Formats: sequence, structure tokens, C-alpha cells
Amino acid sequence: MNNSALSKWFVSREGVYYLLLALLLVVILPLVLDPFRLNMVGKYLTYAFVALGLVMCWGKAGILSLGQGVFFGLGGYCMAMFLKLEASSPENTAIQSTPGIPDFMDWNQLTELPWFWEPFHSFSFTLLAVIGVPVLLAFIIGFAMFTRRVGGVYFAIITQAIAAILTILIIGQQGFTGGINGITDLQTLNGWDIRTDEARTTLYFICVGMLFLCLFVARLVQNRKLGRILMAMNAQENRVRFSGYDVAAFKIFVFCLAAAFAGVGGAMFTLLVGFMSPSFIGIVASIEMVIFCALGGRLSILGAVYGALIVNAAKSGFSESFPELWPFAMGALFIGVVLAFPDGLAGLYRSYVMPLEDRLFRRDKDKGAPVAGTAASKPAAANENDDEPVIDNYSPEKS
Amino acid sequence: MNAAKRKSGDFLLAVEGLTVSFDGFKAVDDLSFYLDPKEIRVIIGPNGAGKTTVLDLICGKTKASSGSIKFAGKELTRLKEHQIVHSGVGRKFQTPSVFEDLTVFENLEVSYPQGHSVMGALAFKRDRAVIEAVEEVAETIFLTDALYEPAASLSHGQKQWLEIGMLLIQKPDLLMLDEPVAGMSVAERKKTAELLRVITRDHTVLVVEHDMQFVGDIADRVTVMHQGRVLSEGSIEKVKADPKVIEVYLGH
Amino acid sequence: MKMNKQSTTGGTTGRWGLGRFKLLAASLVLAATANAAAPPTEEVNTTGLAVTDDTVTVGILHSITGTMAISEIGSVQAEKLAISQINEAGGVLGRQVEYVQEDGASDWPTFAEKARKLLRQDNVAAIFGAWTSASRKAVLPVIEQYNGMLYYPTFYEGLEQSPNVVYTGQEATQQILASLNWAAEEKGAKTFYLLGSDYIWPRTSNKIARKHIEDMRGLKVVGEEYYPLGHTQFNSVINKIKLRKPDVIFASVVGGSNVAFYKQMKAAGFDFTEEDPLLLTISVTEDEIRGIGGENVEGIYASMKYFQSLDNPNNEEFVAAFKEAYGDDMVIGDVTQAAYLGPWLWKAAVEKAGSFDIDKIREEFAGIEFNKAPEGYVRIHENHHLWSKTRIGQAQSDGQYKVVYETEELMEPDPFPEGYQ
Amino acid sequence: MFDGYTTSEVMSIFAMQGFAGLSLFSVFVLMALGLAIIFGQMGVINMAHGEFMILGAYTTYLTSGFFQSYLPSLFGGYFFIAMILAFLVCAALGALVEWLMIRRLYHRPLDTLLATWGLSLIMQQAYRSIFGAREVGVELPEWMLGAFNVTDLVQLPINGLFVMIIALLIAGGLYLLMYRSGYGTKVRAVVQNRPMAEAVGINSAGIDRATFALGCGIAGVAGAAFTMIGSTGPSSGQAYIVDTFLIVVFGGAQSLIGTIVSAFGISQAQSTMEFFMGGSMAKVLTLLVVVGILMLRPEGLMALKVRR
Repeated sequence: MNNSALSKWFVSREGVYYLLLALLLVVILPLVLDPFRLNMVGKYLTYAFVALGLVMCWGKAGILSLGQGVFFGLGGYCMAMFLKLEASSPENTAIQSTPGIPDFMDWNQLTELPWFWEPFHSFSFTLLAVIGVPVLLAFIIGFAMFTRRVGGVYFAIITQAIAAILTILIIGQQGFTGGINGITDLQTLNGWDIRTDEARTTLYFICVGMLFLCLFVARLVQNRKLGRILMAMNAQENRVRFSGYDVAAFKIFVFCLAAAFAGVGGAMFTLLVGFMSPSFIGIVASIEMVIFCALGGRLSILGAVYGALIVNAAKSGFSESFPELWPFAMGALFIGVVLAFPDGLAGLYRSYVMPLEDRLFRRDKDKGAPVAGTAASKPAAANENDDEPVIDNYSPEKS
Repeated sequence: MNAAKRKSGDFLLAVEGLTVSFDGFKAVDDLSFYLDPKEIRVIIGPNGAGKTTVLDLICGKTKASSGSIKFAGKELTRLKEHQIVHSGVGRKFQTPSVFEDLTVFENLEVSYPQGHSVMGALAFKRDRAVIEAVEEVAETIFLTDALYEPAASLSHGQKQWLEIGMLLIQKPDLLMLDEPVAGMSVAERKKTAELLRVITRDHTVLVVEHDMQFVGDIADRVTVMHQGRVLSEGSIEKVKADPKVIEVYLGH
Repeated sequence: MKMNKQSTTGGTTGRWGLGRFKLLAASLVLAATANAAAPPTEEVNTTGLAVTDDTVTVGILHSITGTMAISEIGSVQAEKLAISQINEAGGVLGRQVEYVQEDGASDWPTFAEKARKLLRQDNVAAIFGAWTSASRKAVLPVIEQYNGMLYYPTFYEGLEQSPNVVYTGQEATQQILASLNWAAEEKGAKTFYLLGSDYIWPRTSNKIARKHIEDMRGLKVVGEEYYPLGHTQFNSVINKIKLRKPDVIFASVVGGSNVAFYKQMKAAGFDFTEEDPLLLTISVTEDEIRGIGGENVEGIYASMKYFQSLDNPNNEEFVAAFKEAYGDDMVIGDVTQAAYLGPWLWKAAVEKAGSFDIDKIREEFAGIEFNKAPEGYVRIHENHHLWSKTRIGQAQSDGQYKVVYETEELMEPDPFPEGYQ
Repeated sequence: MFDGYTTSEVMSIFAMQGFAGLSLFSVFVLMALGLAIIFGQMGVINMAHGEFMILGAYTTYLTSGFFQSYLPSLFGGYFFIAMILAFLVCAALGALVEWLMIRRLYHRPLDTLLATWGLSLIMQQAYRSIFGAREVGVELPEWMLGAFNVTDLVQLPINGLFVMIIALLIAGGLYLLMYRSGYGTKVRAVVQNRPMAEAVGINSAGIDRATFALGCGIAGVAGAAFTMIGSTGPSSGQAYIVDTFLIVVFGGAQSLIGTIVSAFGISQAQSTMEFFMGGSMAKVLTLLVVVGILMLRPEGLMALKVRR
């Protein structure tokens, strides 16, 4: 995109939606909320990474994974391992029988660091692993399943089983993983104390930055031919295949992309919350992440962010005042979204708010219309139709 | 039959001893036939004769139990579907399968033979060559005016043409069409026959069809299948006169 | 967002469920009279805790939704009961105790988040809460960072000693060592089969148990095994037990698995009253028996510090008050009693220090005694754990335990036992 | 492992272990059959299956309480009544759920999965509000406790036998229903070709509702039977999800025989491994093997090879 195209994009309808989200996350929320609440919003945003992955993987390509928590957890554990090693310096752990290893290893009679922990002394390796480990696992699963045409419900159930397996393994191998308690008491990142308010606020902004990076990657994929192939594959898999595409490769790609997003989200979660535990890998956590995506609108990239924010803010609000009602509300949300609003908030926005906008701003109706062949240099012609409109006036703090 | 004496490499497509069975039922049984370049061949036969299965086998949708399919000297039975497409075989399905959410333009663009890998699809740009190719094909398939309509709004017949167009833009050597005129009006059938004649100027075409009138309009040669085997082969007149064919069609 | 403060005084004695509707039942009269003798707020609260001239606010942080709600509700009830009794007796330093209750929702980050809220936003003077080790581990960094004080009720695996936590339950050695000695000496047990759910507490407990067993002459462990949390099929391990013929099955199975395990043991022909083998558990309190069914566990032995059936005046009073508050069909388990101790020990420490300041209280913990504990006399060790007795009870068909043994002396808490790690 | 044991002891253990495997098998069959007809015949994934089982368990609990209070003399036989009630209650709720929810979603199988998950959350919380968060103890009549002593070492738990018999009866009954009755023919007709079935006058909507209700009813009976060996609490149902789905998928959809074969395979593998290694590792290995085989053979064990 050259400069003029970029500036054009910013004043386009879609650009306005992105700007509004940025305004909300970067300016409004930090001004309105105290650092404690802002940190909670940051935590919700880490789920938005997973929801974003699900939009690409489930919404666009029709692959429902009930094991996204696995990738979120792996990313989070990679980051937690690095932080835990930093917190377990020989000086900090002098009272242990083996100083210099994490406390839970010492309790489990480990006398040296397991080999797979060693590389996590390096920060650059950790950053690589945060994305690399989830993507590698996603690739293995995807390769095995998609080349054999496992899909739909079968894929959902197998990913769920994988989540179950990993949870049992992590809980059982507590000497290596911290078991059910997870990896706790993380303190500093390269010497920088991540527990202070200032650090948490900084991390919040880093999280927002990473989220926008992922949003733009997702948007790029969506608006390229790649995005159209994914959608087409969802509707007419055979036609795509017999148009000469290796369908499995596309599925593997989008599944890995979703895993990468989830891994980044998990790492940000660890940094913002200060620990990682197997409860985020399990079945329940993984399915909840699907609802964030479904509520926002399974086809809408920005919807994923609002979905994650709204569901979690509602959860916090509800469970502070009416803890018993929350599961009812959550259950009703699942059923309602599926039965009545399959396109989620984005769908509602499109049917009810966008016509209003059109009337208010008298937008040029022909703008999105296709351009004839003479305008060959304009890639935007058809693309603009694909851009997902999204809600922009929902504040997660309304609860 | 003179075909048997020629080497299989001389043909565009040589199917030999092809067999596939589903749980013991042989849908295609030791089938052999040969296509010359630029030929238009129609496969006919009663229901359940295995016609569609033959197309499935050639394009790789179904894997053969035994036998060989040589296309331009290349063995297809071991290739994956998209590799078969890349070697120059296009396939249209019985029910039109176009991407309803996309416009006609986008449907054709998606089929344009470029950017077929994941990274290619990410880097793909709609340049002048693409637009020209799309417009050219659109004209061939009578859809120039509907280029920017969503495919969902097309009539049944137009969708059939669109799918043929999606094959054409790939520039395949062999087009396989499964019942291209099913559900079309008389006028649309005429236009389709016309379309096929245009296509055969540059392509070899293999058609599965029921409509004998249409078959007579287009076919160079006809292969009659029955219970997974070739019953008869030759010009439409010759086949119509074959007592075996009459037996199968009228005998019960 | 609204602050949900509640005050319980003698007035709030309905079932705990009433609490969720945030009934404000402040007994103003009591508060006013008690206030006369109260020392000025600026003296007793120098760090900005939620202390006014007549009230002090504490936090209760347990799961009341999700899978752990089953276990934690008893603790919530006990803590509220203690608070209301303290208020009736004039409060703490002349101030009525109010509480903010938060739901950890069986989710560890939620626990951390809520702990942070309690400390940052509500400035509570103490937090009574957490139940599982995982939830404690999650809140611990928060409590330490903001210098709060957590009163943690559950018996647990030890290996921890935070200046910001008071552990009112037993650490592992207090539950295990004496009971194994008892099994060896009184019951002549020679072989032990260790069985637990697969997570940190059973694994650590069994590690200590194994070491202790193997240190005694002629005793040995003939099996050690773990099943995933929530596992419900125990036939294979029952067969293994039959094959190994241990004298004692030492069980630390928890949750729903517990129910399945005892039902299937019973069905496989084990009659625990025959004590062949003898089953010794550290995870089945009276609370759990309600779900398992008394007839399925009749005859098993449990090693705890408290049983509802304890025969002493403190306990009689406690049980009566608990039933009056929450209904006659309530049962009280070991952890519920330990949770009840939390507010009382906090009160004692505050009064000894003459201040609500966390740093001043901390200085005073060592040696604080509580004579009115339902379990009898307890004392806080300088490692913030309690000196308490180990008791063995035998389960009766009515779901109660009959105490068959108790240690002569209070057992010293030893969260980092030498030689057991 | 078997040093120092007499041959007869070892034999007894093998016999017992065989029985343990069979009893796990019957548990799996009971869990999976209800799901198998719903998934196999209708393609619907019912994530609330576990909660329907627990509904059956709570029905049993209430029935047992009722008999204890009002008909103590008949307490010995209450369990049979309870199972019938469990079936009826669950089937009725199943029919209601189908009518309100599932029938709108037949073309979106993944969405039924999400909607029924929502249903499961609501059911769990409803149990918690009605019956309390604690597990309830279901009292059994005296004759159902204890074991048959075949030899000194070999003891067959009566409740295990009971579960086996129920599993056998339900599997047999289901077989007759699906393959030997007019209803079954109609169900299979709808599965194979819905428009054609409708054209010949089969009420396909009615068949769907009946099938869903039947599946839920069987879940209820399974739940009732499991009060003998497992726990009954608001969230107990979740423990069954992964196992149940894997059994059905592993068996191959649309094949009741497949479900039974897969339940047999998984139960034997798990119970044997549990005997030779720890429970946790046995579980992980079993799941891994099943997932591994499914990757190699995604259509499951018994699926027909058909032209797709």
C-alpha cells in the first residue's frame, strides 16, 4: 500500500472502525480506568488474540477447533518458563536443596534443570518459542488431519481430546511443569519488575500494540486472494480443490495462523497476570474462547476484540454482583448467539447501525461498487466489499 | 478397433484396465478408452453405469483400485487432485458448484491459474492480465453483463456456464463436464452446445450426458457404458444401431 | 461498579444463601455502644486500611461457583459465623467487622484478580480465603506485593511459609506422621498402598508418607498410584490392591473421584469395618461423606485435626451455633473448622498488637493462643502455621467420625520437613 | 510383578481384571449409546449429554428419597422405577430441547455443538441452584451392595453386574428398535435420504424429535445406573464428555456396532494399562492411541466405505 492508498484507507469506513477501536483502547480506557481495571482489560484482550484466530480459522475457513486453549497455554507456558528461570536465580533460591532451579522442581526432588527448560534462559529463544511451539503443534495436528480430510465435528472432537491429554500431562508431570498450580510467582522480565502498576500499564500498551499487529495480519490475509480462497473452501471445498488448490495446505496455514495468534495472546497473558496454569488449556477454557468469537461475529476481525472484551467484562461484572446467575447468562449467550444471531454483534451492527450511518453521513453508495476493467491498478475495487463492518460503540465498561 | 493398436502415448488421455470397487461392488470394471487431442467425446449409459465415477477417477476425487490413467504421457492415478488440475485436467460437477458469495468476476479470478500456493494466494495481485483474462472468458460464457453480480443471483443455467468458465480460465487441455445441460431451458441448451463447439477449438472435452438430442448435436464420438464396462463405442449413429445398446436401453 | 459491603452481626443468621442478596443487616446499636472504648482510628490504622471509627472491613475470597464451590462453601459459612460472633462480642478494637465477599469462581486468575481488588480497592484488613493450593499460589504474589494478610484454612502440602499468610489448617506432616505411627503401633500395619488423585497435594503427601514408612523398621510401601482428577473407574486399582494385600490403604483421592472410589471398593467386597485392609484417608471429611454415603465408608479411618463429633465444650457451642445459623442438616468438616479459626486468630493478633497494621500484627503472631477453638487449644507457630493435635476418627454409618485416637501433645508444624524432601 | 503368588491367585486376578475391563466396557457402552444414535443418525453433537446423564442421576436420587419417606417397604425395588422415571424425564426434556433448539440447527452441526454446550452450562447451574453445590449421596437398597463371592479371591460386584445387564439390555433393545422395527426403518430412511423419506410420507421432523428424545432418555438411564458407581453432583457430567465423544467418533458414526466395538477396545486398553502402570499415564496413552488411530483412519473403525 503506498502513501496515498494508506491515507485513503484511514478515511474509509473500515479505517474509521480501526481508528475508533484504537481510540478506545489507547486513549479512552487508560484515561477512564485505574491501573487495576486497565490490567483486567489487558487480560481480556489476551483472549481477543484467540478469538481473532478463531475468526480466521472457524469463521472464514469453517474449521472449528475446540482446543485453542492448548496454543494459548503453550505460548503462555513458554513465556512463564523464561520468567520463572529469571525468578529462580541461585541467589533467590539459596534456601533450596538445589539452588538455581524453579522452586517446584526442588520440591519434586529434581536436582538439575530438565533439558527442555535450558533454552528458555534466552529471551530471544523464548520469543521465538512463544509463536514457534504452538505453530509447530498446530502444523503436526493440521498435517495429520487435513491431509486425511478430517474436518467438521470430527476435528472439533479430536482437538478437544488433545486439550484433555495435554491437561492431564501437565498436571501429572508436576516436577517439570509445576502441575496443577502452574508456574507462579513470576517477578521480572530481563530485570524489569512486571508487578508494578507502571509495568502493568506499559504491558497493557504492548498488548494493545501486539493485538493491532495481529489484526492487521488477519486483515491482510482476509483481503487478499488467500482470504477469498478460505471462504470459498468453507462453502465449496471440492470446487476449490478442483480449481487446482491444495486445500489441506490452506487449512494447515490458517490453523497455524490461529495457533500463532493464540500463542502471542498466551504470552501476553502470562506477562499481564503474572502466572500460567493448566486451567487455560482445558476443555472449558477452550470452548469459552469460541463464544468470544461467536459473540463478536464469527466473520468479523474487529468483532473478535469486542466479543472478548464484552463477554469478559460482563463475566466480571456479573460474578461480582450475581455469581449464581453468570452460568445462566453464559449458557443463554451460547444458545442465543447460535440460534438468533449467528453473525454476532457484527451482524447486528450491519443490519441496524450501518443503515443509520449511511443516512447520517450520506455516504456515497457507489463507492464500493465494482470498477470496470480500465481501473486495473485498483486492487481495492472488489476488496472493499469484503471488509467486515464492525461495531464501534460498545464499551466493555458499561456493565 | 484401431485405437488398441496405437501406443497409449499418442493419445491425450488413455484409460486402461481401470477398476474401482466400493465394498465389493465394482462401479467401474476393467474399463479402457482413449481420447484424441481436440476430440469431443460423450459418455452415455443408464443410471448406475459408472459414468460419473469415471470422471471422479480421472480427476482424482476417487482413487482407483487398479488400472492406469495416462494424460499427455503422465500417470494421473498417483497424483493429488490439485496436481491433476495443474497437469491440465478441469472438472465440472453435476450440480453447479460456484462460490455464491463471490461475484462472477471473483469466481473467475479465484480460478485464474496463478497464486495457487498459500503464499502465492497471499501475494496475488489483480493486474491487467488477470482482468483481461477474466473479461475474455466472461464473454465466451455470455456473462459479461453479469460480471459484478454475486454468483448467487445467477440463473441455474448461468451458474453452469460460470462453472465452465472457471474451468476455461485455467486453460486446461481436457475439460470434463458432468451433465452440463441438466435443468437448462431449450434456449440455454442451444447456447451451451454453441459454447462447447467454441471450446473444442482449443480443448479436448469429455462429457457425461443423458440428453440424446444434445449428444447428437455435439459429439464426435460416443462411449456407451453399462455396469462399469464399455458396451459400445463409435459415432452416434453407429452406437444407436448397436444391438447391445438397444438391448440395454430398451430391454428392461 | 458498586461496592458490596456487608455487615454481619448477630442479626444475620439465616442460611448463607441470604448473604448473596447483600442484605445489610448492621446492628447499629451494638456498633455504637462498642465504639465508646475504641482507640482512635489514626492510631490503629496507619497504612490506609478500610478502618473507620466504628467498622473494619475484611475480605472473604472463596469459590461459590464452579467445581470447587462444593468444598469451599463450608469455609465461607464458618468465616461468616466467626465474624458475626466476633461482632456480637464487641468487634475488634471496638469496631464492628464488615466483610466484602468475592467469588473466585474456581478459577485461579480470578482469585488473583479478586485478591487484588480486595487489597487495592477495598483495602481490606484481612482476607479469609483460598482453598486449593493452586488458588493460594495464585493469590500469594498479590498478597505479598500489596502486603495483605491471608488466612488460609485448608490442610495442604506444606513447602511454603509466607510472611503474609497464616495457615490455619495442617501442613502435610501434621496429618501424616502421627497417623502412620498409629497404624503401625496400634494396628500392627506392615504394608501400605498409597493412592491419590493426580496433583500436588496427594503427591507431596505420599512422598512424605513413603519416606516415613520406609524409615520405620519392617514397614514397606507396596504400591503408589495416581488417577487424574475426576476419574471415576477404579476397578483396576482395586484388583491391584487385592493382589498386593496391603495392611493399609493410604488414600488421598479427592472430589468426585472419591465418591466413585469408595462405592466401587464397597461393591468389590471390601468391608472396612473388618479392617482387612484398613483404609486410612487424609481427604475424606464429614463434608465428603455426605456425597459418598455413610454406608459406603463405614469403618474407614481419617486423619484430621478436627471432627464434628469432638467431645469438648468449645465444640459443642460451635456445632450448635453453626447449625442454628445454617440449618440442622449441616455437617462440619476439618477445613470448615480451620476456616472458623481465621477471624478469631486475626482478632487476637490485632488486639495483641493494638493495631490493624499488617506489619505490626505480623510481629505478634508467634505464640498467639486461642482457647476457644472447637478443636481445642491452638497456638500460632513462628512459621505462621498452627500447633495442633492429630486425631484419628473412624467413620460411622451415620456419616460422623468417632474419634479413636489423638496425639498427646500438639504437633509442631513443619512445612519444610528435613529429610522428607 | 507376580512373584510369590500361587497360580490360582494369579488366575483369580486375571479373572477379576477381565471383569474390571468388562465393567468399564459396559459403562462406556451405556455412556456412548445415547450419543451414538443422536450423532450417528442425526449428525448432531450433543455436548449436554453428560448433563442429561446427571439429570437421570438426580431423578434417581429424588425417587430414592420419595420411597424412603413414603414407601419404605418397597425401597428394595425403587431402582427399577427410578430408571424408568429417569428415561421419561430425560426423554421429555430431550424432546423439548429438540423442539426449541436443535431442529433449527440441523444444517449447522458445529453450531449445535455450541448451543448444546450453552445448554449444559444452564443445566449445571440449575442443578446447583436446586440441589446445592455438594454432591448428593444416592442410597441403594441393601441387595445391590456387596459382591458375589465366586471364590475367596474372585468377587464380582453386584452393582457392576447390574450395570452390565442394563448395558446389555439397552444395546439389545436398541438393536431391535433400529434394525427390526418400523421406527428403525424410518430412522434409517431419513438418515440416508431425507427428501425421499419425506416423499414417501415419513414424518421426518417427528422421527428427529423421537430420536433425540430416545438418545437423551438412554443417557438418563445411564445416569441412573451410574449412581451405583459414581458421583452425582452438578458438574459430574463434564467428566464424561471427552471419553464419550471419542468412543462414538472412534467407532465410526452411523454404526451402533462400531460404537460397541470401540467401547470394547478402549475399555480393554485402558483397564489393562491401568493395571500395569499408573492411572494418569494409562489415560494419557489411551487417549493418544485413539487420537493417533483416528488421524490414520478418520472415518472410524466400522464406517462403510462409500462413494462420496
